[in-house]
Amino acid sequence: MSTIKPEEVLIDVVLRLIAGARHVAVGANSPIPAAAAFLAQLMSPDAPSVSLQQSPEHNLWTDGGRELFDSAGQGRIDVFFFSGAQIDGSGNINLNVIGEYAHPKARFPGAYGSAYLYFMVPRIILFRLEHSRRTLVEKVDFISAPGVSPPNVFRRGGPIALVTPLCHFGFDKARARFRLETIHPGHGLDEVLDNTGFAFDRPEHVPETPAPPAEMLRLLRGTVAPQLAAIYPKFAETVFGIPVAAPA
Amino acid sequence: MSTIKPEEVLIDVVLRLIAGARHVAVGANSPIPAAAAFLAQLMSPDAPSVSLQQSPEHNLWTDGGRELFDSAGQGRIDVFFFSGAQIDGSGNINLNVIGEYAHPKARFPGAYGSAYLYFMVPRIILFRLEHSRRTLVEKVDFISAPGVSPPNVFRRGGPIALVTPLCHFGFDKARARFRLETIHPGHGLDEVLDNTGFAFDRPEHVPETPAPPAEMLRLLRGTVAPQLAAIYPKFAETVFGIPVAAPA
Amino acid sequence: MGKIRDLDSTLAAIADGTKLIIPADYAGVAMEATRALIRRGVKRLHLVTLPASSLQAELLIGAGCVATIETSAVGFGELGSAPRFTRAVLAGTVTLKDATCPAIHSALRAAEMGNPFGALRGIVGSDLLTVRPDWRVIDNPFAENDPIVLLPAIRPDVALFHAPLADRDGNIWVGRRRDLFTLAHASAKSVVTVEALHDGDLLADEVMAAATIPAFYIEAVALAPRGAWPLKMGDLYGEDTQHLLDYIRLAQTEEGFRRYLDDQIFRRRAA
Amino acid sequence: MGKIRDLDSTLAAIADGTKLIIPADYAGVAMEATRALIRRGVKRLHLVTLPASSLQAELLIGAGCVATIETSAVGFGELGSAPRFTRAVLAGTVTLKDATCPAIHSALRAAEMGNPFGALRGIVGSDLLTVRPDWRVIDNPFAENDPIVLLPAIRPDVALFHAPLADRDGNIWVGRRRDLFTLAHASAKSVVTVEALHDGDLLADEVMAAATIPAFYIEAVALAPRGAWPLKMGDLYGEDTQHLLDYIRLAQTEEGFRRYLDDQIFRRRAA
Repeated sequence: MSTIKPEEVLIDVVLRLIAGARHVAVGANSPIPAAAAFLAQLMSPDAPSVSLQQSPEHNLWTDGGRELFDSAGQGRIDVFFFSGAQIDGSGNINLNVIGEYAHPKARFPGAYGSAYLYFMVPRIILFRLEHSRRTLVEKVDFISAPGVSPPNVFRRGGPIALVTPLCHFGFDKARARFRLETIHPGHGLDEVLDNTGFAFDRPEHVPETPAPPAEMLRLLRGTVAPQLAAIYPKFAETVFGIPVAAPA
Repeated sequence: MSTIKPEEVLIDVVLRLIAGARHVAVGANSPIPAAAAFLAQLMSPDAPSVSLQQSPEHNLWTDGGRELFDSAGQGRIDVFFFSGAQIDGSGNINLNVIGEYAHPKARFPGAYGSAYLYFMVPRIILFRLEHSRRTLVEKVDFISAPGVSPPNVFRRGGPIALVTPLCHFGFDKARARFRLETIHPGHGLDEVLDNTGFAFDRPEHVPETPAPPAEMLRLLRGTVAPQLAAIYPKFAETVFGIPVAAPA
Repeated sequence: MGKIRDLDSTLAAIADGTKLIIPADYAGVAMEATRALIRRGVKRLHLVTLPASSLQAELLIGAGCVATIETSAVGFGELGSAPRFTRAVLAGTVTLKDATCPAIHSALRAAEMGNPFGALRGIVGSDLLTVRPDWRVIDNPFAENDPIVLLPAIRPDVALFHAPLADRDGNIWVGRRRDLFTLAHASAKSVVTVEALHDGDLLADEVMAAATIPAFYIEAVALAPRGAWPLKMGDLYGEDTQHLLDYIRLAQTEEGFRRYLDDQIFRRRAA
Repeated sequence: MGKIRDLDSTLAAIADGTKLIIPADYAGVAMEATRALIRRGVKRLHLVTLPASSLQAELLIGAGCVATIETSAVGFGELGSAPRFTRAVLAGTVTLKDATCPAIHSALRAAEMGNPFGALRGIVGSDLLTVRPDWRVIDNPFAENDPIVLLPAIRPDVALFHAPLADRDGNIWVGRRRDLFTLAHASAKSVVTVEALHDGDLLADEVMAAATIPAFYIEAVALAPRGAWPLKMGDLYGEDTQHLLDYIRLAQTEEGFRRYLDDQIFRRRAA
């Protein structure tokens, strides 16, 4: 078994977080969630339905792009994923701008479906491949989607976890705070504290994230990686060394 | 040419009322409008699109039953047809009950799409095959759809005519009153007055409804009647003597 | 347990008191399933029609299966009115929620989107508003003095319909009968009868997939060839008009209706 | 005049200042048509994306064709951000109406139904509400103390998209790309490019009809084989990832972007 890549650890964490889901939906630009969802289909006795927004060939949607949002509104989607240019300690995510909105310092693609799905899907898993004080901040510059809502606001879901290359945070909705669950092998608490811009809860002793089991790595590298290459060519090239193909 | 049937006169009146339409939609249970619409396709230089709600084989809808209502909401439907258990002098139609709603004396199938389409389609043509004081009344017992609306109510259409076996009324929206346009051959003003329960306007001399042209009758009986038989078997049997077929 | 089951197991999701939605005749009516429900003696249904019905609502009402019906019309079009529906409304033995077709579409689309209400133009000035106190008129917040109707979302427990094809996974091909997508999306569960089973995966073929409801909306499917009879089924078979005319004649009396049930529903099972 | 025309005639409906709606990459993007619009030098478009866009919005913005863009995102997913879009927003040379995907779907469905607004759960507490004063929060009239967002209907002048097939009458087969129905319904006119022409009537075949937009929504159609290139087209061809990576690299500077336009759009025409 060659060296375990950080992305593989993250995929394994996500795989455990989606256990038992009936329907896992994956948005655009989410190769790590997609890999975990494909693995869950291979490894779970009750294989979840998996829908990829980006890829008609790998989704169950037959009523257009709106069907993802409609299904979430109907309560049929159990898991979805988001990242954020910034994620703050209250679970707010920012996919829009850094700085003042009217005169921003940086601009990102946009909110996508976050301002809706973040409310409607029970298990939202946040992931951020850059774990730094720049990305994990005290307070986001722009709330694309809020981490928690007042009790009168209709909300059936929200963030349950934040996964980074350093660690796995859980999210406590009642306290509107993250809690450090595990630290990935090769990293330590001081590194997490140094690189996290928001305050978070933690147990006295923070366990290490378990290494991905050999069977999981075998399926990921052998079966799932080529599936991913068709949808996320750049990711598959970087992580699994699969060359970007010329168009058909 | 055999005797002209009353239904054929009505079909000819409707044919003239739909001249120039881009899209004629026909609801359930509307053989006379359907016949006129099919004829318009054969006889008009700019053949209108024709959609039959009842018959997927004779319609253009590919987005379900809602597409008729959506298209009307989009302003794409120029002509639609309604009848009514009662029609009153203000253009109100009643498709629901006779008597008190809570304890009705008679009950009809229901309002269908009238309470919406009556507002949204520019040219609504009313037809009623029983011209009597029972059906054409001073005031309907139940307004399924109102003939006119206050100026602040969004409305882009409404009734333009009422066609019966005796005559053709136009409708004056500003006065919310019918106006007698023509009387069909073989009938007279006194008969219309005796059998109409509502007051209406009329010119000093009321013209006779022109007889259907021979070419119209030829196409109706030769080409359109068999088309109708597949959709309105009872009507085609009664009017054109086409026997009701056993199911395929 | 797989999704392809026998008819009675498929209909198990429809319990007494279920809020059940059914499609219009043009969209695929599960008549064989309806006869099975009447044989089983289902009670107190809250029946919703998208948007109108003929024989299906009529038989369920006549057989005493329905407590409430929400519909824009029940009737046989040019063949005549629905005698048992008419009688039940006049006698007050069924609670009727009168609607208009696009209101039912809008209320179901609201449920499809997870919204608490749908909006609809028109209706203002119709007496439907007086008999439907659950419909509200609000002032359009984007204009001045512009009344518009809001309709509470309709969220059925179960949708029941008949379709041309299912595959072994329970994916359902419906063709142009797009109303069936709305039914399946808006309802918690869908139970389906089909003309035939399709070998292979309906979602794997781009042409078939375009008109296929994915299995994750579907609770159970039963094979029922000619399952819409005596109603029509798209381009597969026509309506049995003579049967409907005979029915309408018989059902003018309670006794005639009972004879129809015995002949067409209870005895057919025994045979 | 028939509906099948050459590309420039087909695009005549898109004038300066048109409110133009375009689909997401998965639904069929009319890239060949977009290059023709840039060659023609269309100006002041109000561009709406259902719900997001990549190269199409990026090129139109970079080439100076767009005054306003309403979108839930413009970017190349995992390949990177959209350099000209980003630059234009930072420089304030384009007016951006930030949205979220289901809000655009809801606002278009409202237009599809002839409603003045659509509703949507969520959003409350998002700063999108502060930057979109045209979105309103009302109290759900069917509940107590239940805020919900209303969105004004989006009624584009023209929808522009790429589809697999058209027949001679202008009926368009879109397969699973059901968003294209919403675009065509919500927009006053639709102009379309297609991979191929279909012999026969798409509406006459029940299987094809189920995924066919009827011609009465369609203004004009042009044949454009591989018309979505370098974006993907469903199961027909994949995205040209290398081309997009090269584009993103070039478009980091205004000068590189101009070189791309010259090479790929202006010169390609001359050749």
